[in-house]
Amino acid sequence: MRDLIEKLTPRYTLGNATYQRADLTFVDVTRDELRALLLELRDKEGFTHLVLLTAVDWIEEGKFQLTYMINNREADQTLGLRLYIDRNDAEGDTIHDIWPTAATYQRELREMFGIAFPGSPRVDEEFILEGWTDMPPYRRDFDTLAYSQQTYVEREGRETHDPRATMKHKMYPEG
Amino acid sequence: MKDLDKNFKKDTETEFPLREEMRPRKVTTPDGQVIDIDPLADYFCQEAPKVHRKSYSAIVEGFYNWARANSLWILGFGTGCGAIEMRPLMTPRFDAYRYGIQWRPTPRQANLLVISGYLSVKTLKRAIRAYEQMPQPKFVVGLGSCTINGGMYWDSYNTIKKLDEYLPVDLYIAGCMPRPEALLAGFMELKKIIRKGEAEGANKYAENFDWYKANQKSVIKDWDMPDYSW
Amino acid sequence: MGSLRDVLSPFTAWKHVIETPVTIKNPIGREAADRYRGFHQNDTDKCIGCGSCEDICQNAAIDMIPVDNPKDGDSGLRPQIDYGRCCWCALCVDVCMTGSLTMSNEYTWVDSDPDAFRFIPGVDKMPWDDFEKGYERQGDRMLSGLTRPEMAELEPEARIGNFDEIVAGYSREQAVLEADRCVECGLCVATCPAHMDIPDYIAAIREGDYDLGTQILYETNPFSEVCGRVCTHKCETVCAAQYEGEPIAIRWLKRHIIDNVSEERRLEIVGTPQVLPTGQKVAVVGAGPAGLTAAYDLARSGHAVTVFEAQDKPGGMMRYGIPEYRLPYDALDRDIAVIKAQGVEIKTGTRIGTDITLDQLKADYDATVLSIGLHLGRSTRVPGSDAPGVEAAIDLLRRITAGEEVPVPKKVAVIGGGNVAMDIARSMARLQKQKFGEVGVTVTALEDFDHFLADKEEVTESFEEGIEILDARGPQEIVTFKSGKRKGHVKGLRTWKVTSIFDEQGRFTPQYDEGDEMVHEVEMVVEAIGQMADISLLGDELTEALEWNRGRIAVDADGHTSEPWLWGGGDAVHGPDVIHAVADGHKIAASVNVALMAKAEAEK
Amino acid sequence: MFSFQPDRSQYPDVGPDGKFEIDLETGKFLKLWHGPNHPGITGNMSVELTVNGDEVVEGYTHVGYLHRGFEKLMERRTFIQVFPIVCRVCVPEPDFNEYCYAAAVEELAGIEVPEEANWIRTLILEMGRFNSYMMAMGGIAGALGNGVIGQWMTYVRDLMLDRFEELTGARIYHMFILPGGVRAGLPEGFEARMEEVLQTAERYLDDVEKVLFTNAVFKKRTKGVGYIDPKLFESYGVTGPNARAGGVAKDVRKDSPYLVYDQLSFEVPVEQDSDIWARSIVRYRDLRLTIDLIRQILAKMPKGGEVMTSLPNVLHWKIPRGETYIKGESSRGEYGYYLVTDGSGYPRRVNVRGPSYTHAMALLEHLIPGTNIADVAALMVSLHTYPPEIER
Amino acid sequence: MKREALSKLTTVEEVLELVAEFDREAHGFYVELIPQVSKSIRYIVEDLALTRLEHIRKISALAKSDDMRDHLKDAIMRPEADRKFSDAVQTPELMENPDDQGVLQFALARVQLAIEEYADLAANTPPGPFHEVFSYLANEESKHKSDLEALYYEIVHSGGV
Repeated sequence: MRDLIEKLTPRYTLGNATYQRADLTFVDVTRDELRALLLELRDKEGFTHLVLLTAVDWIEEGKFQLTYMINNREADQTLGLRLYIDRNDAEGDTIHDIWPTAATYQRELREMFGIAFPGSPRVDEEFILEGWTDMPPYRRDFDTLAYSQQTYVEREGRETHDPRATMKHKMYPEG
Repeated sequence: MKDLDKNFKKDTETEFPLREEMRPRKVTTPDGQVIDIDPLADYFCQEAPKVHRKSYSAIVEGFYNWARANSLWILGFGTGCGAIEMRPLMTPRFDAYRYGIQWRPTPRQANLLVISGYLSVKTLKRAIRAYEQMPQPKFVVGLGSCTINGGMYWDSYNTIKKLDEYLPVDLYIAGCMPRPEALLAGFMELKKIIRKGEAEGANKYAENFDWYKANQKSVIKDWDMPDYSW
Repeated sequence: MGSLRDVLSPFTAWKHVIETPVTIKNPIGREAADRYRGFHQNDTDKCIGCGSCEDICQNAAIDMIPVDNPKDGDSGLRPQIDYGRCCWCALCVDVCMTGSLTMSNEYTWVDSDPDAFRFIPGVDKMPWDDFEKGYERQGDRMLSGLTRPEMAELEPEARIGNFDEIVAGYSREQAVLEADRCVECGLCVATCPAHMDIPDYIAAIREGDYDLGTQILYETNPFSEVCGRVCTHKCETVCAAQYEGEPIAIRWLKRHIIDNVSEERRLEIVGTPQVLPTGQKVAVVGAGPAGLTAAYDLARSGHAVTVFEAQDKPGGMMRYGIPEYRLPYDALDRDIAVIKAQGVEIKTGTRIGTDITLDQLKADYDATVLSIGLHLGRSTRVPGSDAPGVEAAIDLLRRITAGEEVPVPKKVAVIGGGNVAMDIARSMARLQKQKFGEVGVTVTALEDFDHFLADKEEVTESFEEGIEILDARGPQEIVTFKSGKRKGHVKGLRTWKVTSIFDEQGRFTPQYDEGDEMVHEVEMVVEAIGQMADISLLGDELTEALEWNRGRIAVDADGHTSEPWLWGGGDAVHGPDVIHAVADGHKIAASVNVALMAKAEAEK
Repeated sequence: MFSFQPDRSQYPDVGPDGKFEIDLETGKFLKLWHGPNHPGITGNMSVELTVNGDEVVEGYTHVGYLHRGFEKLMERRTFIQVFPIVCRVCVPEPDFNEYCYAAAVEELAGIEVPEEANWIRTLILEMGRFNSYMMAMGGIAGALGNGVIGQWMTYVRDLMLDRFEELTGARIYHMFILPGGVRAGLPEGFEARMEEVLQTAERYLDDVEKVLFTNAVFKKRTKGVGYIDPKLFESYGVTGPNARAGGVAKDVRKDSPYLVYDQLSFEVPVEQDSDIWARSIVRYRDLRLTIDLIRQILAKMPKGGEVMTSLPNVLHWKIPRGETYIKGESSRGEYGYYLVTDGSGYPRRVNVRGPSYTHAMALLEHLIPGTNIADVAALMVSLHTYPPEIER
Repeated sequence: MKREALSKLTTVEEVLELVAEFDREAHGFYVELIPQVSKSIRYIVEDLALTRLEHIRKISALAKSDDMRDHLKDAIMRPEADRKFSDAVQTPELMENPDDQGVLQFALARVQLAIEEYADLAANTPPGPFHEVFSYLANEESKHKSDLEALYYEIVHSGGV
């Protein structure tokens, strides 16, 4: 895998590479070169299988990490391309024409992270959620517990006690 | 976090227009006639549910209840995980049919709705419609932790926590998920309740209709159907 | 495609018509597998209510509910399970610190009331309470560590000839490993007399934040160096980890924090009093842990504190009772330096009753705190116990610390089985080693090893150092020379075997076997059976005026005596224990502070 | 004059690009919702069909009825707390989630798993595959009206659930493979009872061969129906039996052996026709293979040793920053977990790569136009998709 | 001298009356001792005086009760063991300005004497009401001794830290 990265390095700005396992490598890529890189990897290097496309929210850094995981089935090699995009008005480039199945992933990212993929088929339609009125739920700043408590009703009558406080109170009621 | 970020806050009126097939439209029939169609008005009856009155005679009512108890027809609608444990009941090994229990493909033929575990908001909408389409008297059984108090999805943004807020539940079966044997035990218990004439869920639904509707609408944001649709 | 075979073949399915049906006759209540994870069971006697099950439950299905009759080291809480949440993953069973929580293989629970699906296993009676089958953990718990990291210690040969500190303290790696085992139940917090926030400072070790750790330590205890070494660690006796595996080494972890903060940094973190002086003056009698803790708190509240100490150096029993190999004097000095930095004045070499009277303190100060400790040794008063060559342990220890000459004979017997007995035995052993190159100390204790008073590690280490410990031996007589030039001097110790020491009610009623008599030939006998307070400084008048409680000055919950100007605490009031003394100090300081603030307010 | 051929004179014309101009106002098209409450659907999902007569001109899948937000919930649970919830991602074959998650955590935390645990994990995965294929066999037969196969298969699956119960302590959600190993070793006499189940299964599978695969109706309705061009496999991310039915002999178990698959001897079955028939027969043969694998595992595995390593205190277990992807061959194709950690006690992100995600969405939508309404159910079932893993 | 006085008596009531008299004497002794010791240890002497008082009450109640003999038998069935720690405790004389240890040692010695006295009498009396009364008294004193020993251990053998 190092050979491939070394081979690509002169022509592409490849960032940090992580050699996680013998058959799994992650590497940082830039948005401008993503498309060309994916095409080259698919057509020339045998990475014909799009395993998954997903995002990781690095809210502290104000970035979304898009992970394009592609796989060369013959060589049993998986390559994860990490692309960092701005979290504000996040937008990615659609690759549904390279892998049609990417359209589904992009729909999910649009709905769950609020990342736009202009040009991707049906990307703005509701996908998994229905009648969702709030922030995209997979964003780190969406607090699912708080939302759940505000929206749904929990069964009443439950109360718990902290062993530390209870015991202290029991043994030393005066303080 | 509700209303946290105005960028994402959606207005239910403008953001969720009626789906195309639900909108009123003019349609040209194959023979050239032009007709007006308003699906919401045409396909649904809007009348609110009524309380199902008991028979004038206790003996007759008792007979009815006996008959109802011995023919539980379950709507084959798997709303969540627990549905997978209903399948063995339909096969000879557990053979629920011997107890007068069978599964029906349509709500029109069913009198028991089994909510098999968690209900996402999206499925809740369908479950409500399925329930309302069932003829009275009808019963609801909740399977597993999720229907009782949210189960392991207690902090999920997309599942309801207390089923009895949205549908009248006659019986709960504990488990995650309950085994087929537990389901059968539950159905037997339901039979007992019906025999005693205490399975009054549907009437409760009719009596507290407004309360149930308000609860339902508070979680289903894009309410694009009539309040009662049967 | 459409051969005749394809049409006929499916009809072979009809052969099943003549097969025996596979239907289960009565499926309802069919017994589940032996390992099936069904409804919960809890052995409530074994359960300690630590709440680990609640912590690990990802469904928030478990609440801790108070129930009656807690035992020692038990929070009195028991888990209540909500079957509207449970997913039967059994992580609660796997994490359970005592192994009390298990699961039966029962699975049927049907109810039309959704609120019914909650119960406290073991307390609310359930049909499956006695089920044998079901899920229980195989072996010891796997989800948190069982054993302590090995503590580096000086080898017996290396330590016996000197007073160097034995225990090395944990390295960062060891401490993190040990801190990782804590489940943060907090049972220790209530048990610690000073209520130190143990789980919090252990968490600080995990995070590597020693500044925070120091800050947490100082909130409840200004003697972290001392307590990190010699604390009686009652906390470790209730630690949830002890039921399977070893308790968390809380004492060593405390020491680890303070070891990792330089003296200067410590002063920076603790700082100096942040309040305006109140103009109130407090006198503290005795510079031991109770007195100095009270002084520390009071100084930080803005009062002017003067501590009077009879000995040459402050520290009380911590300095003069505990040998240096257990608690090096510079560690104690570092703790005291922080207290002094708060503006506390310590007048050493000033004995109350001799150099200055209590009445004077009463007149000159707005409040007086009495924390005099237990500095008089008890004697067995067996025949011969007043002979020359019979020493009191506590006196001997003091003299060793003060650098005075003490007699070091070749053979010494120590009477007593507590930690003081071990201290003097091991100190004498060291002196003997230095003088003669060999150890000749025999310890005779009333208690047998099953009921021994001294800490286990003290006993082990004593054995390692070549000290002979004879358990269950009662002193009958100190034999003296009847004639010769050493006439009257100690010749030996005569003991009887103790056959049993406690009766069925656990009361002390030793039974002797007179037939099993031993005479230990020694030149010196040290009595280390107990101590008492030297209350002579009170004077008859004050003794008469004070209220007493079974031989000790009576104090209320705040440490206030029956005299409005006098507070009392520490060993003299509550018995010997450093950490209890610290707790007393805090309590007294709080009470004195309230009184003085009211006084200052009135004076305005 | 009565004719079997429908009168299509009123049907709309095909547009210039060979596609229908769909306009509901012409009255010539009908929207038909197939699901979520429909006996022919593979679970709680729906396909929105636009039909013209009985021909489907357009189909969109709608998912999300089972969405619980797992990937969000995992982010607010500690590493051990995630373990019980992952299996719920896929109801009929839950064990793959447990394995992938455990393996991902073990890789990032640097935990070694005892050898015997790996064998038991493989056993569990194969038992799960057995169950899943049993459902698939029953499903495909049922979708074409052959209910008895469903009855038999559910019965045999139930026998396997009894073995699961005995080994893991639960029927459906086993929660048995946890980071660090598995909960327990094999119970006494497990091999013999398992052998009984396998023999029963083989007996019933012989019947399936006679009743389903030697059946004129089944052949007529499946051969040549639902053809997927193998060229599309890469575009649509088709893996597993669906790809093997089109001549692509790819199987993660063989190509990238995990657990102890490198110590087992097997050949993955391959078919060439890439239609419903081929997909069914590939599953049937794979099921036979699974039975063989279970036998091999039970014969070769070590027994009675350690099956679980001691973990650090899981109540505050932190895993250093990193990311990894663990994959395996589930009964539907490549199943994988993408785990990202950030050095805290909680996963930063967990993404579940389920094969149904690609099979039931883009691929199904691509295949539907032009089919008959009656074949839609069969087509869906032949792709063998499980909705819960699509939406998670 | 005690024994002589006791052996002259002929009825159980008389014996009990005399024993009560001894106890009254002891009670008086302790009451007088109270102000002489430091206030800090007065509780010990007060307890001792109180115990004597209780003993007197018990004996007079016993003397009056109808089922005296049954009662005595019950008590003697469970004799207190006597091979005791304080056997080794010396100093029957009370020292000048006694401290807590001194008072306890004195009290223990006194109780020991009483036990021996009663036990001797019981041994030398043929089975019958007298024998039973003396056994009972020895037993009562033994119980008292147990209490004192527990206290002695608590105060003197505190072990230390």
